[in-house]
Amino acid sequence: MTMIGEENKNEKKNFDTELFCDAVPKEVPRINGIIQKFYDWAQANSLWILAFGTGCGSIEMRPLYTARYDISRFGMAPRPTPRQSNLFIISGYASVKTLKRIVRSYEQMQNPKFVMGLGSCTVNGGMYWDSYNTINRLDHYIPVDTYVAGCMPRPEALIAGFEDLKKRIKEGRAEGANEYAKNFEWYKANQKKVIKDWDMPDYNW
Amino acid sequence: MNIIFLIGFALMITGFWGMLTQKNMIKIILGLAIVETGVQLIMVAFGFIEGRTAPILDSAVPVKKAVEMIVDPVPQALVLTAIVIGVAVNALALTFIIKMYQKKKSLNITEYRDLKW
Amino acid sequence: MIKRLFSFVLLTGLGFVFYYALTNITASRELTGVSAEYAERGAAELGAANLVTAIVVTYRGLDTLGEVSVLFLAATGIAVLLRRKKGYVQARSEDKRGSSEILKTGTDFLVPIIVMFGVYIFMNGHLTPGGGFQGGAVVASAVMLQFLSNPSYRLNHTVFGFIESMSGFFYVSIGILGIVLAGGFLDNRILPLGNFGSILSAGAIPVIYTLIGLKVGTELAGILDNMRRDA
Amino acid sequence: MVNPIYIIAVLLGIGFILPLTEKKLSKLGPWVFYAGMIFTALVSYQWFRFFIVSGGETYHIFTAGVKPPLSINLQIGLFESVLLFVTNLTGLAGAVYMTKQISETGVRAMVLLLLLLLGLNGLILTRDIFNLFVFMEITAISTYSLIGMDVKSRSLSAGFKYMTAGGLASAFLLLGIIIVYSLTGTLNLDGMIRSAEGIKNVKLLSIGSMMILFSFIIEAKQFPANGWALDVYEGTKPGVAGLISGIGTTAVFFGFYKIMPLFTNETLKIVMWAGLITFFFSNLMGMKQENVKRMLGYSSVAQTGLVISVSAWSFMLGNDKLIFPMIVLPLLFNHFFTKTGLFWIAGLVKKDTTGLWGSITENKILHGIFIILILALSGFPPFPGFWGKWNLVLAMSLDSNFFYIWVLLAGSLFEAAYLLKWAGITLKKDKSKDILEYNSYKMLALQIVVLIFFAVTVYYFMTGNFDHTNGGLHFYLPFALGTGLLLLPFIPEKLKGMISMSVIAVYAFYFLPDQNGIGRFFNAMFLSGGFFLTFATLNRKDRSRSFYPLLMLMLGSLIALVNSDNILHFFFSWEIMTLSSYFLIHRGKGSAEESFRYVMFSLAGAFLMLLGFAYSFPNLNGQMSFGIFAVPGQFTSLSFILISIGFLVKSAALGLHLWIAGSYAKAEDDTSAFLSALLSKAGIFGFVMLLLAMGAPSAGKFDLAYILSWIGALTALIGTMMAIYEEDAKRLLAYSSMGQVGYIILGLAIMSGLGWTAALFQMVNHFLIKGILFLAIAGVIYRTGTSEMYKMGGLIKKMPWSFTAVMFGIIAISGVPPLTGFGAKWLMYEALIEKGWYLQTGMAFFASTVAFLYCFRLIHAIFLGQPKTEFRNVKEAPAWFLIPQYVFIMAIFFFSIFPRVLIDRISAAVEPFFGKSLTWDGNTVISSLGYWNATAVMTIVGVVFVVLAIGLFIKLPKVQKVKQFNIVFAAERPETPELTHFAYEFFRPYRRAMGWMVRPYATRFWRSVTESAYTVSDALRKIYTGNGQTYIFHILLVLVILFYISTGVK
Amino acid sequence: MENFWTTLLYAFISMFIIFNYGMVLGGVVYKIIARVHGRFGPPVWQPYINLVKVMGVRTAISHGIMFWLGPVFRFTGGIGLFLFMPVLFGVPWMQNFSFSGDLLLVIYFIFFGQLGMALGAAESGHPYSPMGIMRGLSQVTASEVPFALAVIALAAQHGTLSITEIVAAQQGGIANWNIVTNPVATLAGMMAFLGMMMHAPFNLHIAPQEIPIGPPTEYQSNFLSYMQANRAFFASAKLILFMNLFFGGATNIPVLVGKTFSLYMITVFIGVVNPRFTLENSIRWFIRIPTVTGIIAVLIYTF
Repeated sequence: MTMIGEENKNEKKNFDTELFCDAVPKEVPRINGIIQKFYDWAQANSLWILAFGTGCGSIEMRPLYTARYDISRFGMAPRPTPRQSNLFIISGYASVKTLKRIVRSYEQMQNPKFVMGLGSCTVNGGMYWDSYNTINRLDHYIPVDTYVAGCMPRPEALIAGFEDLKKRIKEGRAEGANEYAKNFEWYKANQKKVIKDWDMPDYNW
Repeated sequence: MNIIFLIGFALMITGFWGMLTQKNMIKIILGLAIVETGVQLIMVAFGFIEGRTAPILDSAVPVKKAVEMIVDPVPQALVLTAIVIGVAVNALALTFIIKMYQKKKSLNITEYRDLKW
Repeated sequence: MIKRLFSFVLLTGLGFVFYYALTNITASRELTGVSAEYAERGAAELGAANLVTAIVVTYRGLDTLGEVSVLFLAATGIAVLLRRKKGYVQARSEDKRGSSEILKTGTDFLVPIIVMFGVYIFMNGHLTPGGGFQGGAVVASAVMLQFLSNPSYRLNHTVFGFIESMSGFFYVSIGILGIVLAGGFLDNRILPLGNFGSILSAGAIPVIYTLIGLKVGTELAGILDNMRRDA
Repeated sequence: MVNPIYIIAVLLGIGFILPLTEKKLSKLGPWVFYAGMIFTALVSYQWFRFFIVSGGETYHIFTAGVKPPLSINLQIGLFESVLLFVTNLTGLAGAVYMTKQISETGVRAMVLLLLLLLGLNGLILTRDIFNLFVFMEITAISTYSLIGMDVKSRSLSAGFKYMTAGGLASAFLLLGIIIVYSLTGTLNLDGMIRSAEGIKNVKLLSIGSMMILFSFIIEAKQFPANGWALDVYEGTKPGVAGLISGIGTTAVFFGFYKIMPLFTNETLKIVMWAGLITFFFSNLMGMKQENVKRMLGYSSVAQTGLVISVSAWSFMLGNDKLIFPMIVLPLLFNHFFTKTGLFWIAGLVKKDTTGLWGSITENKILHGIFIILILALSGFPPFPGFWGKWNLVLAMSLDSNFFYIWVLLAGSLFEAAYLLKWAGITLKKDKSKDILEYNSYKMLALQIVVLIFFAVTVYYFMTGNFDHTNGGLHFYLPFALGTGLLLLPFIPEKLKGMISMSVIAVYAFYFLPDQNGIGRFFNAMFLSGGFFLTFATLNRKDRSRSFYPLLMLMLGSLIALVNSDNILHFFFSWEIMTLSSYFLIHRGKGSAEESFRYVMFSLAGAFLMLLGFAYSFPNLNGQMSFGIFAVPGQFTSLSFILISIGFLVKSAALGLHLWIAGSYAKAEDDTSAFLSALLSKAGIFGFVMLLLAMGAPSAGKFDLAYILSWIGALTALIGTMMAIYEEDAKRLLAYSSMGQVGYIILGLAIMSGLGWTAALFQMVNHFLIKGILFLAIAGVIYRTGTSEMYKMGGLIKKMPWSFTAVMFGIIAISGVPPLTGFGAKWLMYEALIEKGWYLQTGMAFFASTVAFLYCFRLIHAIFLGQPKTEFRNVKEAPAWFLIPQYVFIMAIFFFSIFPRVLIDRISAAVEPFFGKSLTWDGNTVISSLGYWNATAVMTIVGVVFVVLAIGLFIKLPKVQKVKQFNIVFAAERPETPELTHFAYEFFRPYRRAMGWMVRPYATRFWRSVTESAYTVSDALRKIYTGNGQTYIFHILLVLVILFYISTGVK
Repeated sequence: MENFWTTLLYAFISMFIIFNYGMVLGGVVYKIIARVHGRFGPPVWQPYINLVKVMGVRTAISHGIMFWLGPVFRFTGGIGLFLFMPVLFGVPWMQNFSFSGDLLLVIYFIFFGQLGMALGAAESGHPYSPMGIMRGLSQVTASEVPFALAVIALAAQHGTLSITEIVAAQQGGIANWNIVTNPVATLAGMMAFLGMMMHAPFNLHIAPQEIPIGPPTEYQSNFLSYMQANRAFFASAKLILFMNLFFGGATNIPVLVGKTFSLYMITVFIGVVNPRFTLENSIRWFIRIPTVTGIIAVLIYTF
């Protein structure tokens, strides 16, 4: 048994390749044709939100499930595991610490995956633009499909954002996952620039 | 009932009393000797027949009339053996006591309780 | 105290046992069983005037042999127990005060008489009360007298041992001779029965008793010697 | 023929003359001494041969040339010659044993030994009561001297106590002799006995005989007048103690035996019970004993008590001529040789406390002898003690003296407890390497005694009531195999395993085809199981030579058990099986306590079984076939209950299950498979035999089969419940085994064709599954070195084959279709509902669902979840383990697809007893309630599964293979596999809810039982204060009590 | 099985029907739950969309062969369970492969998928999976007890374990249904049913806030699709089983739909209004009231 941190002390790699898969993500091309359209439609109408309240905006998401807004109308539902979710909502500012978790969770989702940046903080840092520990632009770190600006945006704005996202999905423009794989080096470099204690493989499968 | 029997049994009881109450090992062996004496007395008494003489066939006891005139010779023979054996045992026991005394300088039987339970 | 109480209770119980026995003992009126036969046949068969001796030496000769062995065993056992480790030096007896002249003289005077008396007893065992054991004991008492009166008295072990062993051995041999020459083991009729009532009668009985007497005397003397040396 | 009187004469003559050699002829002394010893041995051998071989007539020796009763006569007959021979030979051996001591002490020690022998010979030969007394004194005085010979304080004080007791004994003997003489007018034993009947003064006669009796009670060391004897055994040098315990006791006993006809039946009754009480209490007190010699002393006292008790009883019955050779002699010999041998071994090991006896393992031969003697003393077959006890129990039952048997067996159990505990200690090597001093004289003497003992054992084994015409081969087979393998010295262990396998195969080939009926399933199971599981043992690396012999002994005894055709065969094989399995379990690491528990439970069960036999035995005159159970008698139901308990212990039924987890877990890993797959079926076979022979009687209002069904159901449930909380894989499987066997019992209890079909089907099923599971786990443990499940994990990647085997195993065991387990469950429920036992059905169902829990836990904690870093490089289990597993898996699949093959045969075997219960429509089996088509189920499931798997494969041709820590997490990464693997206390919430079911009531109960036994034992032995005076008090107390008992309280 | 191919065809037809029925039923239930909450709720065809969505996921990860096979086991279990049951009484084409075995086979086959799934999920190495499995299995053991007792009572009542015969005995009006003829057993069975459906309040094994979704935490994409499709079969198979056992079975599809739907509604409504039980609570509950009811049901037939 090795203690926390101890195992990495003398190794070159800061993670154990026996424990983690260190494969790099690959682009999965869209299949052209009606099937892809059908899948896109299904993706758009069955958005499962990764229930991860990353920032203060998460408080704005709760009303979405209530009788007043009821996003289940759109086939949307919270899902507790990233493996099964396809929509990641970054709900507000992302501190460096949280970013690490965001990246992990994002990478654990399966390929057609969509990210929605919630609030101004995700767009340009918002009120935390000069904070020492908050990132400014989310899409430097993970591909973002839709931004919903505001501080904080109301649930209605969120629903509008969902509609926009659905449109993008149906149009086949929401290919964040492939983009991430394509520009993997760049994203990683950005991430590693801010995250100092990187003790993981580059891609969290 | 013969008085000798009574004395024999009394001696036995006396010997037992000594064996049971005296802590001195020599006295215990003496008690045993007294018990033996009592037994020997009883043995002889069993052979005794009122008004008869010793089983020695001399002029006083003709061979032909021996059956009517002598006491039982068998218990006497047995007692002889019993006495000798008793002596032997007592001698050996006393030797044991001698050696035991040499080891522990005590004649108290309660001191020799290494072996128990 | 509690021990005495228990003992008392126990012995009272035992007393009742004995009392029960005592009340049931009936005095015998006449000889029955084997004793009657001994009385009838003994004299004629074995030629011993003393019926007890006849029984002891011949009829129940095996018992007597056993008896001798018991004594022998006891002597051996005592010798084993009181044996000395190698290199043991006996304490010098000089520091013991010698006995007085009267005592010495008296002893010197008495010892031969006592020995003689003992020899007489076992030689006449088949005729008169007494026998090998009694005689032997008397002989041993002579030795004891020596020990008591003369602390520095030494027993001649070689002689005593030799007598002891050989008398025992001859006793057994006579027993075996009985099988060979007469009716069975320890049969006294290997020698002629002789005149009833005389000293040379009753076959081998006097011989056996003599051997027994010698053996017992030497053994007892040996026991005494062993104990004296050690105590 | 040399007249035996020469023995006496020569011994005495030499004894007298020896002292002369002390000084000048010291070289000659030993020669003369040994010549005398050898002479006696030769003479007695001559007589021994005369009586045994030529069947000569009893010979009388008259001394003094006069006929008895005037003179003393000796008698040598068959028994005398046997005892004489054994005594003299052992005496010679004893002289050899004490060579060193003798040469140190000098010539007088030789004299003592010679005269001891003389006394013993005289005791055996003489027919005169006073002569008996003289020889007893000779024996006693030589013994005193021998005790005191080493002049140690301990031995001196022991000798002194002995002398006081002996003095009292001789005083009472003299008193008794003279009283009896005064009444009968003779000292000759035969004459006394003859004329004792016509005596008018009965009271005095009874006092006289009471005194004689009492004297012998002291000399024979009967409870509680025996404190001195124990001190003597403890305080004396082992060489002497061995002689006292062996030949001394034997001769004294024989003297006692000769006097017994003198006693009235009331007196004999007292002797009988006094002996039994001695046996019981001495053994009870022995349990607390840790001093080796004292423990042997307790055992010695106990055995003597038993022998005396039996003899007294035989005279009461007036059947002594038959009982003496059948019961008394075997018991006596058993005691004689084992005790002599053990004392002498104690003299070689030179350790007083049992705990320090590990050093005996230094000498393999010595150790082997030691173990054999211990087993013989504990009454295991094939040693004479077994025959003696067996005959005794049955004979007692004919006398309807059942209480006696209870006490006897209880005492035997105590005795086995302390002896086996001791043996167990020596089997575990302790750390301190004491060098065992090797003394060739002592070894030689020991070997002489043991060789005679073997001869006696073989004699009793060969003549011991076996019916050789019918299946005798089975009973020699285990021994032949066991010893054969043991004696094959230089071949490698692997080869031995292969030889074992081929023997099994050949045996099965020639033997199985002739079999029919229910026995065939057991035979086939034991043989095939034995074959394939032995294959797994070929993986063994250790060099221990005892494994294969023991294994073959166990398998052989199982086969013998199944093919036994009477209760003797059955019980014999049962004991051998218990014994061999005990040693197999004991081989495991740290198993001393567990195996001890196992063997104690097994023994207690076996004894109860024996009691059951005894209760039924009088039903049919002297016949030992199983038919005795069929005859209804007074005690039918009691007999059934007792025998059932014996089987329930072996099946680890609820309340009697304490041994199962520990012994399965601590046994070596491949051995555990044998235990669970094969050995656990022995109890089932017992039930099959019992229920077939006896049906299911009812005790009063209770239908015993109904009670049995509840026991089975509860065992199934609670066993399963306990399994789910175990952290240790093997313990888990052990409890699982317990639960599964509970089902089998439940099925048998139904007593219907369907029930039995279910039970036997389940049995075959369990056999296959437990074979797989235990072997798979054995493979895992072999690679990982741990059996704690939570320490493993994720091994599926490293050991996929083992994983697959376990997976099929758990699917089968949990009863999920389409594998065979479901067949068993289906049959079981159909049978139960058909019978109308709905609550039991519910309970069985509950148990089977609970089984999922441990099944999942087993496979999850070991094979799934997070692999541990330390097991990164483990390899797949060796093929030795895997091949048998896959053979079993193939069998499971075969029976799953074509259960008809099995069910048809089972039904055919069961049909003669219960009629037809199942019909077939093609592959569909139809019972009165439902139907089941295994082939269809398998096909459907298989097809659906394959189609879906292919479908998934088409849809997912490429998946990213990830590693163990690539699991969903957001906050902190998994720290270590240990912290991520959820396996420890897996079912904790379940335990919170259902833990009340597994509260250790049984454990507490049995612990309190054993603790109170030990407490009583400890309290009781405190009466032996070590104070000589107390012993005198005891002696007199016994006298008074005996007297009042015999005459009635006035 | 006069003709194998006919049987197979019929089986496919019934599978098709039941699959769609199960999917729609799921959607309807979501809808109803939403309405109880006062929401609009997803469309009734949402399960189809979800299924298509997971099938359209492009990547998948596998933790190993057993992980891969888990959903296959699960789906086989669901389909098999359904196939071993007669769906409509007296309708030859809806008998599936019920000739394979009786009620016991069906009961035990329920475990097949669960066990396989448990193995697969456990191989993922995620601690939540075995935790969920532990909870699920534990609860199943408890809820199976009253169910088994109810089944035993039925078997005792009808003297058979064949589902077809049990249904046959209930034909001829509501008075012959087991709920009327054997109310105690039905009560026990229905209480067990709550647990067996693994619906709230007995769904601790998926407790999203505690052990996110439990056993299938690691499952995604097409693995998930198998599990979703299985749910349609599995749930409806269980409903049909209970309908057959206690509510007189069905002779045509509308009756089937009606009865199973109402049965499902029982669990749904109880689930909607009840908070989740902890494991201990639910086990204790099952082992008390339903089990005692079951024992009473059985005892009635014992004496």
